[in-house]
Parts: sequence; structure tokens; C-alpha cells
Amino acid sequence: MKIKITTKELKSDFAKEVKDRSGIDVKKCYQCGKCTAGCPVAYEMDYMPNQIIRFVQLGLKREALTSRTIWLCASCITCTTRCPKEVKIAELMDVLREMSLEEGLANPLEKNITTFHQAFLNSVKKHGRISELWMLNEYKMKRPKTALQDLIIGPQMLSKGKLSFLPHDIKGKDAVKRIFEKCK
Amino acid sequence: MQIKEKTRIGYYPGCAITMGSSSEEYGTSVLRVAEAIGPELEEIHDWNCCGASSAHATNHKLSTALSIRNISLAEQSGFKEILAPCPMCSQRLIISQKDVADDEELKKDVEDAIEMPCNGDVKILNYLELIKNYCMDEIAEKRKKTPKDLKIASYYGCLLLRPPKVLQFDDPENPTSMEEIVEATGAISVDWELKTNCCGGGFTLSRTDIVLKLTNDILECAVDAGADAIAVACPMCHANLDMRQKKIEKEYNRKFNIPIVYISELIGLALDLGPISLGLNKHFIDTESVVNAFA
Amino acid sequence: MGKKIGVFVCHCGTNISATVDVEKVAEETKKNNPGVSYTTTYKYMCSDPGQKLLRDKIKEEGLTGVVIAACSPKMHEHTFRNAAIKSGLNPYHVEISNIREQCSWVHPDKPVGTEKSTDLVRMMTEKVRKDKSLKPIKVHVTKRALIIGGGIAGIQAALDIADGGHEVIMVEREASIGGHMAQLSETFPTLDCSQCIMTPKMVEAAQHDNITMHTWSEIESITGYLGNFDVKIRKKARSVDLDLCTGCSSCWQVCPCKKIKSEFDMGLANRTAIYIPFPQAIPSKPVIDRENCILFKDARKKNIKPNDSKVCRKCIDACPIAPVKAIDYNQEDEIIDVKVGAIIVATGFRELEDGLYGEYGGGKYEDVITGMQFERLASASGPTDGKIKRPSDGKEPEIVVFIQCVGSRDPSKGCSYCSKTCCMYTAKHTMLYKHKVHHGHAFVFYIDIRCAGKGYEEFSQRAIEEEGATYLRGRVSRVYKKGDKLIVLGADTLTGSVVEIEADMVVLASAMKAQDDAEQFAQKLSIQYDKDKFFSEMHPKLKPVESSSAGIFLAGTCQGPKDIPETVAQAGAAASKVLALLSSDELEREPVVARVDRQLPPVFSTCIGCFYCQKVCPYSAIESEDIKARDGSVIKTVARVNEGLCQGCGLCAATCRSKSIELDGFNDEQIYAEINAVEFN
Amino acid sequence: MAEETKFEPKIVAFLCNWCTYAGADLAGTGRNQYQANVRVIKLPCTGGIDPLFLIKAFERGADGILVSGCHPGDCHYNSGNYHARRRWNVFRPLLEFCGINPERIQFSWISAAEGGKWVETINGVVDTVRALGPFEGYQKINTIGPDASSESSQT
Repeated sequence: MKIKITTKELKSDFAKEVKDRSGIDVKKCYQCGKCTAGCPVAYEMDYMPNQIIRFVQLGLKREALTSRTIWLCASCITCTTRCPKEVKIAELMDVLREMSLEEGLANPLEKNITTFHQAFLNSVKKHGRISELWMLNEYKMKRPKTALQDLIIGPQMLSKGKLSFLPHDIKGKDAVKRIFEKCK
Repeated sequence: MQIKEKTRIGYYPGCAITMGSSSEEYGTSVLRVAEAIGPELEEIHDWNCCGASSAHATNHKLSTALSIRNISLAEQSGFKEILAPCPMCSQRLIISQKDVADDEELKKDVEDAIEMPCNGDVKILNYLELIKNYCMDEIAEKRKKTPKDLKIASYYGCLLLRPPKVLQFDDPENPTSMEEIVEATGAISVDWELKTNCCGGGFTLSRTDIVLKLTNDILECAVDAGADAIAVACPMCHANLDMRQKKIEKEYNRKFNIPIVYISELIGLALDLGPISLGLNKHFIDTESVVNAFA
Repeated sequence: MGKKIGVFVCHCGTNISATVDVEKVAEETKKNNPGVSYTTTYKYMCSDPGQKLLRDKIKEEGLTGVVIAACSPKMHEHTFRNAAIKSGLNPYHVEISNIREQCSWVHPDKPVGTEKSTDLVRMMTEKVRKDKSLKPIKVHVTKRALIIGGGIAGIQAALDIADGGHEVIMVEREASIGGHMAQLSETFPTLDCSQCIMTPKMVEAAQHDNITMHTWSEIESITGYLGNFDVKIRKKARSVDLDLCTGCSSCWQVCPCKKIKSEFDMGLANRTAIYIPFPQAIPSKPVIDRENCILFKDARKKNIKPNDSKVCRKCIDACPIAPVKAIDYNQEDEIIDVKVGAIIVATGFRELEDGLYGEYGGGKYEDVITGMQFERLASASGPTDGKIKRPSDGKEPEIVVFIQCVGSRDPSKGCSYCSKTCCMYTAKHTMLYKHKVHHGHAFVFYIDIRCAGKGYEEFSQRAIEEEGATYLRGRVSRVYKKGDKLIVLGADTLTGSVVEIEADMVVLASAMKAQDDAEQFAQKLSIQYDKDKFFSEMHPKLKPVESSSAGIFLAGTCQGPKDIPETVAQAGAAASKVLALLSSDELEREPVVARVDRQLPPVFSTCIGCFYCQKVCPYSAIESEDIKARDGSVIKTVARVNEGLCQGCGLCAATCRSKSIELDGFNDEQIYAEINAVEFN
Repeated sequence: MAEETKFEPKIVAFLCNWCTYAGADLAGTGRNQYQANVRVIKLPCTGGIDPLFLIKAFERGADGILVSGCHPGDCHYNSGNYHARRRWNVFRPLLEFCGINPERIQFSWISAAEGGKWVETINGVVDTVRALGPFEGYQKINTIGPDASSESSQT
């Protein structure tokens, strides 16, 4: 990787953009690595959580927003809890995911995760609540490779009455839809 | 000691634990226990999904608005407190409430989106908090059964405790609330190390491999600590530890067969509310050993 | 009459006992050494109960000799000898067997360590058997102190001693006191201006009744010893009479040589040939730079007396002092003699030389400057009045790259140590820069950020968090010029990436090095110095301000890199040591001195009067003594040691052809006893 | 020959108090391990070492000797180490004359800051002397008499 810094390239300030959106000040981070040390998913990530912060510190927007790491963050908030400098790392991941989607930079290798979020929110948008069966259905349709997963669990859930065929629409589902519209 | 009036509390079940959902036994047992000893739970009218991880991971404003709508509905019904047994829900509600309180602009946007005002003076309780605040004496008074030699590992997961500065519930690294409740049911608490670890939560469908690894670590630790069952207060934790347990066993080649019970079910068993009515038959891993311990 | 020897083996916690079977050492010593009447082991011999044990046993067992098998004698020989005194035993019957530094810590194998320890203890036991009672030597103390160096360390020490009521002679080789601190802009971590806190101290020192100041002067030689040093000071020819000169500035205003790089401004500004180094200089009186003055150049060329040159006499003509002008071209170096009782060395440091880092331009690029140069740029009284401008074109730099550890932590450039102050001053530099150039960007390349000190960590974090300096973890490999920019090739190991910065200016956090002449100077003073030529303290923990020579103390950066607070603290500590020393009229000195055989009657002395001893003695401590008959005629002349002058090196004893000189504490009998006691198999 | 491989030489080291003794202490402080064959005798200055001390050590059975002091110019007593060096220059041919291999005596400068050099030096001396084998010159004088071949000619 190469970082090039010239007077011209200093005009856009990624760290400031992140701070303006979320109030998270990555400058506070002194790169001790405690977030990475405690991250349960770090072993799967392409960049360690502290490196993601580093990207933001150094204005490496593309590197941060195209990383798999931001999608692999499980939002367990262990990092934020233990951060000595009180940097909200888990919350930073939220902002980065949001920006990544906005700029169309979401890493295709973690498409399963982004599709799941989409399917989930579509269900909420449609019914006001989650219809687990239909959400699952949408997810599996869009990610056919996952279709064969959980072939045993599904029927078992059905037999135990844990999956309902009928989506439960709330009365205010139109109000919820409007929330989605207004929060685009 | 004062005799408490039955307090009216707004009940926000959330999608996962309502009837016909993946974790309906949690909802069922919470309601059954409340009927027996708890404050009066009144479902918030026309509540909607809090948006869970999928919303906060992709759209902060949406996530906040979805959560705040429920709080505003509760406010309108005059509730001072809301119980959200699902920690994903309680965490989202509390964080959203704090975010709008801290950010005037966000508050305006959210109120505009949900077409309702939001005062922000409702207190959101997780299930452990509710029991600790309202039910400890009652459990002691009304306990009918004492389990015989039942060792329970209390598993908190992430969402009940983190972020601690916002949730302000228990010690984030060494919580003890659940253990206190477990011991109130007469069971024995085992000390173990991974009680606040993450189970992989929302990755259960999209990155099952991650969930399997994390849950395997958790199950191993609990079993090695001598636990007969793991108590949980989170539908995601439950789903990953219970429904996925057979798959974990296969993947990591170790037999656990350890029942995963909701803390509400344990309380119910101690109050002798009947295993079926508590939904103990809905688990994937057989709960008979736990039920029998209360015989 | 045999001695009753007691042997005390120390565990030193587990420092010794982990690799030496102390019980076995005690047991074997008792078993195999007749005359050892008592042995024991103890957890910490140096502790209060340990010393009490020693005192009690000397009395109870009637011991007449003691061996303590413990740490190096450099640590606690004094402690145990003092304890012996309290029990009425002459302290020179106590010897230390060094079984920690030279055994347990270096030999991990327990049987091996135990065997060696037993051997070492036996050697000392045999030496003790031959130990004689010695009486400490009393020496007179001259109640005056010499301070070498007029930087903040020297000034602080001088003021402390002068305030304590003693005379201080201060010698500074530059034309003004003030040292490096006078050059600094603002100081960390409070950012108060250096001039504002330094100049009042300089004035105070100059005006103090007890302080005599010699600027533009150097130490010619130092002889003598603790309490009685003879110092020769060379007052270099200043060409200006300090008594007559009023510092009116007339002379340097007319000086035609105006293009001489100012040392004080680190070459960023020019000065004249007759000059004062900086406006607040003390004394505020000029000196003529004879190298660069055209009059002196002319005189050298023509080989005439300077005053006879007629090339330029502008300064002397401008001097308003009459009838005798304050400028004296023919002035010569003057040597003055002073006697002092104690010396504080506060000779400071120098900044790493330009040119060592070819990869950073090696002093070639004007806009690659050193930390000290940046100090001058940022100083309100500096060449740019405190405005940050690049030296090449005076433009305000928009991107400044700071490179840390230039010359520090770089064994390949012969400097393995950390200069300790650069992390903090670089953080300070980024702040000063951002305060003055609001839209500027500061980048810092670092290996580690080492800011250990009160308020230091917070200070460096402030540079990052609040002032927005971007810290990049890595060294810079290359700086080169491209157009009017400097391309800096560095790395950020935290992201694992190459970093290329198009900078306007580069500031090198140059290492603090020992003074160029530190080695020769140390030899002049007979004090030790370390591998980096910083002067060595007597003990890294317990005697941090004492040099290896009694009566000579260290203050400030001549002992190693340190910042201002630490320097001031060390100067104060050195001053307090000097004050303690000067508080008594007489001092006791170790009686390790040579002695010429003088058994009675004197004529029986074995000394043959060859006086080879006199030739080798470094202290001129050997005198001659006539042994006379009753009628006053000289029978023979023998050598005699002046024990006030003798330092106890033993050279004379080893040189003596008739074996007539013995060194007390290390006499032949004692050494042979040690050799004989080695277990050879 | 088997006995020879087991041979552990005994080295007597005469060290000055100010430099090498302190350097040896520093090696200890730094926990730098070295071979345990050395027995140290401390003197104020190498200049105060009588050559007879060394002869005495050999006579008693030492296999090797190290004399170590301050670097040239660094002597605590200004010039003591120079005298020691000069004395050694005179003493050396005398040793050879006596049939003692001069390799058995080493002379070095080790400052108080050179713990590492102390370790290297002492290990070097021990290894050298171990290779030379035990010093039996004196015993041979006593037992075999004038027939004993001188050691220096062997090597």
C-alpha cells in the first residue's frame, strides 16, 4: 500500500467527515491494539480493527470503506468497552458501513452480510416487524449458495411452532414505511 | 418491608420472542412469570421492530427512528418504564434514547420521521433488571421447587452489558445479576470465564462459520466449568447455543448436549409453573435434565 | 595471634541464593578454614536487621575480622565497614567477597556457582587474616567550588552553592553564559518561553556576590584531590576589556564583517566579527572572533602584531571609552590559578552534526533543518521574529515533516541510546508550528513515542488530538528535493504502507551527543565516561551525581541526555553534595595510601633512595627525607609518601626495587594471601 | 586424552578497581553469563601489580592469568595503566625465557561500561588456556628436573 500526501490531497479530511457524522474522534486513538486483541472476529478480518481506525486517521477512505472488516464486526462492542482512550470503535464501524453503502463501496466478498441486512430491513419496512420466514426466504433467494444451509433447522423450527407462515403486519405499518422513506 | 403495588410496565417483546417466532418460549415464560409474581406487563400498542443490527449497521437515523417510535408509543400510553426482554431491543432502545437526547438535530429528524414527539423520560429495563428491581423478594417468597444439584453457567453475551457507559447495567467485565437470580431459584452458579463473550449474534445466517467457532468456545468453557445448563436472557444467544448446538458438535467433534435455558424459564420452574407452559418443550436441546432437577 | 574471623553469607533475597547454595558456602568455609570461628547466612545482610546481626556477632563472638559474601563492594563495602565501627572493630578488617555481580548473576549452574563462591570467600578470608587496622586520613577542605559550564545546569548549581554561602568560580567557554537553554523558544510541557525563565537566572548568577564568572575561558588543568583541587583557568583573549567595556554596541554596529553565521542562531542568521552572541548575553560585552575579523586575518598574513595592522580599525575607533579604549587587539590569553574544594562538571551536550544522514540530504538542503534550528525559527527573538519561514525562500511551509530519532537509537550511526527529549520537543514543535501556521499540516515520523514525565504523555497526546499533528509510525528512509518541495519517503507500519509526503520543510529531531572534546576533558579531570563519551556517574542508581573521582560531581547533559527539569534537579543535587562537602573544615579520606618502610631506627629503612617511585607517582606524592646522624650529617636519603597527596594507586609499591613500599589495604602480604587461597587442582 | 577434554583451567584475574572490576560488575548487572573459571583479585590500579604476583599465581597452579585495567588515557590515576603496559612489555620476554607460554597471560583494557567486553575477554582467555592444556611448568621443575622441555617450544 502507498499513501501519498501532497498539499492538494490534504483538502479532504476523512477523519473530520467521520467526526462530523458520528462525533467519533479517531485522533484520540494511539494505536495500542487493545480493540484488536479483544475482538472475537478479528481472526476473520482482512484488516485489524485498529488498522481500520488508522485508515481513518490517515484519510485512507477507500481502504476503510472497501474492507471486509467493517462488515465482519459483530457489534459486540467489546472494543468500545475496553478502549483506554474511549474511542467508540464499534460505533465507528456502523458509520463506516453506512458510508460504504452510500458510496457503493461495500466489499463484495461479504455480500452475504449486506444482503442479510437488506432482507431484514425489507421485512421491517413491509410489515413493521420481522417475519422471520419471509425474511429468510428473501435472503436465500438472493444468496442461493446459502440455500442449502440450515436445511435441518428450518423444518425443526416449523414443527416447534417457531416459524410463522403468516407475516404479522402492524397497524402502523404505513407509518413505519414512511420512517424508511424519511430516513433514506 | 413495604408491600408493593402492582406496577404497570410497558411490555416491548420485539420480533424474536413474540408468538410464532424463533424464540417465542422466552416471551411466553416472561409473561407467565410476570403473571405469577411480577409487575403488570402491558404490551405497547402496535409496536414495531427496533431495526436490530441490520438497521444500526447500515443507517443510523433509521435505526434511531425505528426504536424511538416504540418509546414514543409507550410514552403516549403513560408508561414510566418499558420492559424489553430481548437485549438487542433494550440495547437499541436505550442507545437511541441517548442519541436523541444528546443530539438536538437528530431528535428533530426522528420526531419528524415518526410523526410523534419523544420526551425521553421512559426508563427501559432489560429482563434481569426487571427481576432484580421487582421480583427478588417474590421469588424467595413464592418459590415452590428447589432444584437438586443443578449447576448453571450464567451467560450474558454482549448486548446486556455493552456499551456500559450507555446501558449502565452491572459490571461489564464481571457481571453478577444473573447469578443472583439463578441462585434465587435454588440452582448453583458456576464460575466461568466466557460469560460476557460474543456468540456471533446476527451472523447466524450470513456467516454461520463465525458463529460456530464463537459458540463452540462458549459451550466448551461452560461444560468444562462443570455446568449442567447455561442460562441466557437473549434470544440470539439462545438460538446460537441451542439451535446450532448439534451443528457445533459436528463441526468441532465434541458432544455437549447441554440445555440452554432462559432465565425466565428457570424462575418459572422454581415457581412450579409447569415446563410446557413455560415453553421448555420448544428447545432443540432436550431440557428434561433441567426440568427433572426441579422435580 | 590468629584472627577470629566471621563470615556472613547473604542470600540477597534470591539474587544470590537462587544460583549459589549459601548454606553450603557457609558450611564449607567453616569446615575448611581454620580461624573462621563463625559463619552464618542471612536473607538481606544490608538491611537493618542484617547489619544488627553483624554488629551483634562481632561483639558476641569477639570477631577480629569479617568477610561479607554479598554484592559488589562498590555497593555496600561502606555500609558494612560502618557497621563494624559501631561494634568497635576497625573497619579495615572487613572485606567483601563479591558473590553476586561476579558469581550468582553470571553463573546459572548452582554447583558451579557454589564452588566459585566458596573459593571467593576463602580468598577474602585469607586477605582478612592479613588486614591491618588503618586510620582514616584527614584532609583540609578549601571552601570554594568550581563549576565548569554556564548552561542551566551550571547556573542552577552555582546559585544553589552561592546561596549556601560559599564562593563559586564559574567557567564558561562561550562568550556568554546561558548554554542551549537560552537558544530555546518555548519549553515543554508548559510552553513557557525559555528566555523568560532563563534570563532572570543568568542575571541572578552574574550579580551574585559569591559567584565569580569567567566566560570565554576554559579549564587548562586540574590537579589535586577532594577538598584541595588546583585549577588553572585559561581566560582566552577576548580582545575586549570587560572592566572598561560598557556594552554600548557602538563597535559591533560599525563592524564591516557582517556575513558570519551566528552560532547562537544555528546559522540561520549572521553576526559581525566583534559581537555579542545574543542580545540578552551575560556579560553583555562583545568578543572579537579572531578567525573571521579582517584585522586579525591581515595580522596573521603579515605576521605582525594585530594592533599594528591598519586594515580595519572601525571598532576601536567607534569605542567611546577614553582615554584607554575598551578594545585591545593585542590582548593575550591569561592563565589564572584557583584553589577549590569541589568541582561540578556541567559541560552540556552538542547537537548531532549535520551531514551524518546522507539519506536526509546530509546538510545539503537548506529546508531540512535540525531541532535546534527550529527552536531559533520559533523563538520570538530569533532570526524570523518567531515566524515559521523556510530558510531557502522565506515562504511559510504548508506541510512540515518532523523526523524523530535522527541519530538516536541508530547503532549504525554509532548512537544506540535514546536522546530522551526529542519526542517531547517534536510534539512541542508541531504545536508551535500549528499555533503559528493555522492551515499547516504537521507530520511526525516516530518509532516509539517516549514521553515519560509529569504531564508529558498528556502533552504529546494533545499535539495529536487537539493540534492535529499526524503521527506516522516508521522511520524515514530518504528525503530528496523535487522542485521547491522535499519528497519524504517514509513508512507507516501500523497500516503497513509506504508514505510519500511532498513537504515544504523537514525538521530532524537530532540526537543529543556528548561534547566533541568530552573524552580529552574527562582525561583531564580523571573521571570516567561511557561508550558514548557521556561522563559516568559513580553508581547508576545510588550515586547519580557523583563522578568516579571524589569531589567531582556531574550535572546536566554532560552525563547523558536529559531535559530541563531533570537537569535542574541534578544540578541541585550536585550542589547539595558540594554544600555537604564544604560544610566541614576537614574531610576523612580512605586510608588506602602507600607507605615507605620506616621501621625504627630510621637508618634501618630498607629504602635505598633510588627514587624510581618518585618518577612513576602521578600525584607527586613522594618526597625525600634525609636521615641524619646525631651530628646533623646526612646518613642517607629515603623516600617518604605525603599521605595528603597520595591517592593509593600502588604504582610506587610495584615499582620499588627494594620492596620498601607497601600499599595499605592492598599490601603484598594481602595479595599473596589471596593468590595462595585460590583452590587449584 | 579423555582427561584433557575434561580439563577446566583456573584463571586468576588481576583487575583494577575503577574500570575492569566495575565492568565485571556490569556484566553481572546485565546477567551476561560467562565461564566460571576465573578468580578475581582486585587492586586499585593495574600499575600496582607486581610481576611477582603473576609468577606466584603460576607457581600455585594457575593455568592462565588476565590483567585488565582502564583504557589508555582513562586511568583513574592518570597514568597507572601505562606503567602496567610498559612493565608487561619487559615482563613478557622474561616469561618466555622462563618457559611460560606468554599466551597464558593476557592483558586487556576493559572500561566500567564494557560488561560485554569483559564476558568476551574472559571467555576468550578460558578457551585459549583450555586449548593450551594445564600449566605444569612448576610441577615439572619439581618432579622431572632440567629435562622438562619448555612449554613455549611446544606450541
